[in-house]
Amino acid sequence: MKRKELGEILTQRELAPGIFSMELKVSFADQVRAGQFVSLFSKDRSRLLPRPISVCETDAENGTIRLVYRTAGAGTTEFSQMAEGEKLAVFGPLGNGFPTRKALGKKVLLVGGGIGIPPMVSCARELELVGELNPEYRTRMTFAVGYRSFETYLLDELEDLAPTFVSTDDGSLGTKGTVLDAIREQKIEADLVFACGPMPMLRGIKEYAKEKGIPCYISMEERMACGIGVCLGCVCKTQEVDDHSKVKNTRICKDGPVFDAEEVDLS
Amino acid sequence: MKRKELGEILTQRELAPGIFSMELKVSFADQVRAGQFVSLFSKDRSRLLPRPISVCETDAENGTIRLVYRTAGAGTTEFSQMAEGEKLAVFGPLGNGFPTRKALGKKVLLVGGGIGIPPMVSCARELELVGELNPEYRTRMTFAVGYRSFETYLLDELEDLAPTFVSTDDGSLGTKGTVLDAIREQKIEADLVFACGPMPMLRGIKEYAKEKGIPCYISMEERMACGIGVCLGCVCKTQEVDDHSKVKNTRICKDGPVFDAEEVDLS
Amino acid sequence: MKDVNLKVRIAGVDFQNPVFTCSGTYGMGQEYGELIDLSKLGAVTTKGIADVAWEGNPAPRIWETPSGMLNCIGLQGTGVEVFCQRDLPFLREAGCGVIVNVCGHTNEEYLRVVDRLAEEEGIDLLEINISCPNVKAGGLSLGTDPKLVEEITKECKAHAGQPVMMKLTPNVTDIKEIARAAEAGGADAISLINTLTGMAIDIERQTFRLSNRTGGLSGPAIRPIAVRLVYEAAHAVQIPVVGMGGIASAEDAIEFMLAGARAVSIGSANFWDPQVTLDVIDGIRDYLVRHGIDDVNDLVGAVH
Amino acid sequence: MKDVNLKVRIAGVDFQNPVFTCSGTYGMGQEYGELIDLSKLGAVTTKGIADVAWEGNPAPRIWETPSGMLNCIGLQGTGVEVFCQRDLPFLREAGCGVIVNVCGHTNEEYLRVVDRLAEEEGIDLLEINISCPNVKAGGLSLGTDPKLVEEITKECKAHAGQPVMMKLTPNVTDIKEIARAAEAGGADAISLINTLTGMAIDIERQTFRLSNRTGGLSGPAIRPIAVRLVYEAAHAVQIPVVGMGGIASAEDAIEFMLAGARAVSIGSANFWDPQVTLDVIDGIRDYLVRHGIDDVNDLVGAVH
Ligand SMILES: Cc1cc2nc3c(=O)[nH]c(=O)nc-3n(C[C@H](O)[C@H](O)[C@H](O)COP(=O)(O)OP(=O)(O)OC[C@H]3O[C@@H](n4cnc5c(N)ncnc54)[C@H](O)[C@@H]3O)c2cc1C
Ligand SMILES: Cc1cc2nc3c(=O)[nH]c(=O)nc-3n(C[C@H](O)[C@H](O)[C@H](O)COP(=O)(O)OP(=O)(O)OC[C@H]3O[C@@H](n4cnc5c(N)ncnc54)[C@H](O)[C@@H]3O)c2cc1C
Ligand SMILES: Cc1cc2nc3c(=O)[nH]c(=O)nc-3n(C[C@H](O)[C@H](O)[C@H](O)COP(=O)(O)O)c2cc1C
Ligand SMILES: Cc1cc2nc3c(=O)[nH]c(=O)nc-3n(C[C@H](O)[C@H](O)[C@H](O)COP(=O)(O)O)c2cc1C
Ligand code: FES
Ligand code: FES
Repeated sequence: MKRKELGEILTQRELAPGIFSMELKVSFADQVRAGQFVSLFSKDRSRLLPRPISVCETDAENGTIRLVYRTAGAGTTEFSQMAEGEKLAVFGPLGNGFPTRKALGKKVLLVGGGIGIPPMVSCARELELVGELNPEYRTRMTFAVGYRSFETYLLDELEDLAPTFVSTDDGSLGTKGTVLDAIREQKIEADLVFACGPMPMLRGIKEYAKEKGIPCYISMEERMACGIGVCLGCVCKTQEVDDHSKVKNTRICKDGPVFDAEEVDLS
Repeated sequence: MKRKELGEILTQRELAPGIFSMELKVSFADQVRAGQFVSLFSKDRSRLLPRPISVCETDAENGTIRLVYRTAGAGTTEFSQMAEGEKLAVFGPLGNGFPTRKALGKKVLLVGGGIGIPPMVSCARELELVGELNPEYRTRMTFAVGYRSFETYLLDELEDLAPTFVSTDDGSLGTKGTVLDAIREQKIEADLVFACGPMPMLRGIKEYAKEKGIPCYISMEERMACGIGVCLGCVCKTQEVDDHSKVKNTRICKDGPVFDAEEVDLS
Repeated sequence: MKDVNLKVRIAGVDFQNPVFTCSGTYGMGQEYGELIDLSKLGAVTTKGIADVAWEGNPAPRIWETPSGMLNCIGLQGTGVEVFCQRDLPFLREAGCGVIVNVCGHTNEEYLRVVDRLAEEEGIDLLEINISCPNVKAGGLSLGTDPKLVEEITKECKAHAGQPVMMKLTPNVTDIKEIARAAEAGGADAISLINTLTGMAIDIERQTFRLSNRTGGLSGPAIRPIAVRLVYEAAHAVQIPVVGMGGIASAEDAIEFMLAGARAVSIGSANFWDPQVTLDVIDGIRDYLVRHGIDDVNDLVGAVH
Repeated sequence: MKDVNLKVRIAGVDFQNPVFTCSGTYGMGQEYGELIDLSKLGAVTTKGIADVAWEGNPAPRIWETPSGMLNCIGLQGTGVEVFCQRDLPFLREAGCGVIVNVCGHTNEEYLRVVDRLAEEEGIDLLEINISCPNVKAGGLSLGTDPKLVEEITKECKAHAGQPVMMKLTPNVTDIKEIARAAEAGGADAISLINTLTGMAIDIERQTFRLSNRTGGLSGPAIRPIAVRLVYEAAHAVQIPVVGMGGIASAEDAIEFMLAGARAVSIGSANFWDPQVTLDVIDGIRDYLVRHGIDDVNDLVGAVH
């Protein structure tokens, strides 16, 4: 069940300049699926709206989730200054998550751009876990991840999980350019793509998957108020009339954040 | 000079339930006079107005001030939860302070009610200091202080400074009743009164001083916005037309908080 | 300890307590029903219902402001038919009062919705939104003109199968005049405030923060304005007033009741505190007990 | 790095930069002059000046609200004569622009002040406050009626020895209409917003928080409303607009300029940050440099 509660900060550290990793003790850790997110809330009563952050890893046994986030503004900066042992208001798990079942036994390309990388970790861990429990469902994974520069984060962990191709905007590591340049350069083969990152990247990946004729699931972002589908604040355009809304708008927080790329209008 | 700055919390401790003592390192400690106050500001950006707090003690040499305050609402509760080493926005010194010069060489009665007690400490220390430097100016001080119950604060320090008569609302210590009951009961003699406390107490003291034909200076409270006399938010009624305002209203933050009881209208 | 009465009567309808939810902040109840026990609420107010499906505005639709938020949802919705068939049955069973919020671009559109709802059981009140600042054709102009307000109220009353509550916009010079117009038109109750029209600009990209340029401001930031308007409106009319705007605690709710509201609605605060409605109900009860007041109705307009 | 131009011209008057202080939040300049170098400001706006001394409302006059504050000072002041003799000489020497805010209960009272000020040197602009919500006899009604606004503007213009800026109230249905009325009356500029009328109730003591029941809401809470009104007003008239309402940072000030303000005024934010005006000036300069804009005037109305 979704819950809003005070989670305890177990660890907090800076992975790269302005990129933080935080582990939180929460009651709902065992219910989080890959690609789902939580809302974090500021202590400051002038900042009332949620800060949605994807779950990067889940430890169901210990009841913890890990979040990796960029200090983008006042809210995330506040979180980054909180110490271990402090409590943070967290609401989750929210959203639908990646349809990892569709990847079982296949070759899957996991694409992350910048602060879109963290949910790809949870995706890979979930796929790996299923594969370990049932070898016939083992997935062959490849990561393609794009950073701004050589100041990477989570890269060791990705490389431990699967072959990883890197691009950087400034060419200081891996392919110079976008993650799409890396994918094309490396001619990565896949039956299926899961992706999270900035809109131009998602557009490129959607295009690429279409070219290759493979399914592609992407995680979307929009400003949120409720996080659970009541306010209709976080919509994106859809190709067809949405079942909930009966118009060509769908709720990212509730019906997403992950969508079949073909179903949403990225223009 | 008045300054708004970040003061460092050097010590913070609870003296009695809900009554805290905090020492702050500030640049302006050597300029604070007895009866002046500082404004403290919340970190929370939804609470923007100042919290005026009287200075209870000053250590000019070490550049510190001591504040003793009650957790009355969200702002003071926030301050009470701050730890040593943290920084707190503080603006001061503000207001006029007690006219301690008028007490030199005389018998002075220092009256404090509840959270009006702290400024009487700074008053006594200032008078004592002058007396030490110049014995002819030695002041004979007596304290009369009222608490709710036996859960007192600052009492040891008062008793170290001068003879102290106590009243409590519930009679659990000293005279049962108000500080005025204690004064009448003890037949305290004085040439001059300095007082700070709740309005009914101030009214009683004003009346008492009038009866005795002695001067009486009282410290007033009102909600504040600027703390420096520009907004005209914190006025009290005066008997005569005020020089600044040209009406029968005077600014507590700038022309006070200490007034000759005869000049202000306490009705 | 003797129990206190929390029941309030509005437009002839009894509500088990005076704590409702605001239109547009609670969907059709279902999602919050997964988080709290809806049967404890005074009432749920639905998202605005139009005659047909409305697209709403493009994203971005939300922006955070100091102690508040802007929205320009633009009344996205499925239309009244889907509402009656899909959403209303859930609400009917929810165990709380049901208030259906009605919107339209023209008087005819409002009346089509009101007519269709008249066929349905289990609706306690209609709340007619003449104030949404987000739809150019309707909303703002209608709710700011006393003559138009009186007219639409009359027409809704003539068609309605349920009592009618007119929801007023705060973006007016004189709320008393508008409240009186609603009363003159035969409204059974009024509710206020809807959002205040606001704007925010992204100075780095030099664009508006919201797709629609302007949006409706809600949340604690607007509470002092809402309390004033509720006070003024409640003193201008005899019909009951439902107060809203920035309520986030029992203290806030009591403030509105003391100013003259017979009941209150909680909107944006649900977003950061899904339990807030239940806490407000408990807090009101505690307050009454603490103050030795045995009927919540005694609070209504007690400060004047 | 080439220096950027911060100079703005309003009603034929040059100000060294577009950062002013709001009336009623800066006294007559003296007290903040002990804290900052006033000669760096675009202008100081005085507290409202009436023809004779005004008492104002009793205490309590202040209440804190979420990200804002209510006040009901009620225009306490010494009257124009004491101002001219005691306070104006200080401002004349302060090295910044001088805007004198004028208030009154009746047109005659306004004109008496305007007449007296016409005799004085060193006043750059008159700001006519037709909007103060705290004084029952004047304020609200005058500033909310376009006909009265046009009339008082005309009269002030006929008497004034300095350019005239009309200060508008936000408590109206249509700010465009009011702005156009001021322009039609011959105003050289308009400024907005004054405070929004609000109320707060002490639920424990069951009394109003302010002696006057209602007070004016200011501070960051109202900023989104102020930006919207400045945008609407700036698009309705040709004369320059001075924007204010909740500005507390350079980002906020730039937001108002992009929305159409030629200059901005900072009010309540001085109370918690005496340095804010200087920081805003520096922040605007930094922004211009960072964005490669060499004239602050290029920001005015750039987002539309
Ligand atoms: C489903 C989802 C998952 C996300 N996962 C991550 C993650 O794992 N790591 C991470 O670093 N970031 C993630 N983000 C982005 C993150 O929510 C924003 O960076 C964060 O809200 C910024 O808050 P702030 O107060 O620091 O910034 P400010 O810019 O001060 O925020 C102002 C307002 O805008 C909203 N906002 C700003 N940026 C975004 C954004 N990109 N998306 C939605 N709302 C925004 C804030 O929530 C707030 O209401 C995710 C966003 C979504 C929608
Ligand atoms: C000159 C002066 C000296 C003071 N000295 C002390 C002192 O030494 N120790 C101490 O404990 N208290 C003192 N007070 C009272 C203290 O300022 C308030 O208790 C405090 O502001 C409460 O803030 P809050 O956020 O905790 O309460 P809240 O009630 O949440 O405050 C809400 C608003 O009301 C204002 N407010 C509430 N109570 C008062 C009050 N009594 N006076 C002025 N403003 C108030 C707050 O500043 C704030 O703006 C003094 C007040 C004045 C005017
Ligand atoms: C996201 C959102 C959507 C809203 N949609 C509607 C609506 O459909 N109909 C309506 O009458 N009011 C709507 N409102 C206004 C609220 O019902 C309420 O009047 C306003 O938000 C003030 O209350 P609050 O401050 O508690 O949110 C909406 C408000 C928000 C924040
Ligand atoms: C304490 C106080 C006193 C004010 N007095 C006046 C006044 O005398 N004349 C006037 O035109 N506006 C007055 N105002 C309104 C301000 O000038 C300004 O328009 C308003 O506060 C919005 O700006 P802010 O949010 O930056 O404070 C006053 C505001 C405050 C807070
Ligand atoms: S954030 Fe409210 S519907 Fe998505
Ligand atoms: S608080 Fe502003 S004049 Fe005293």
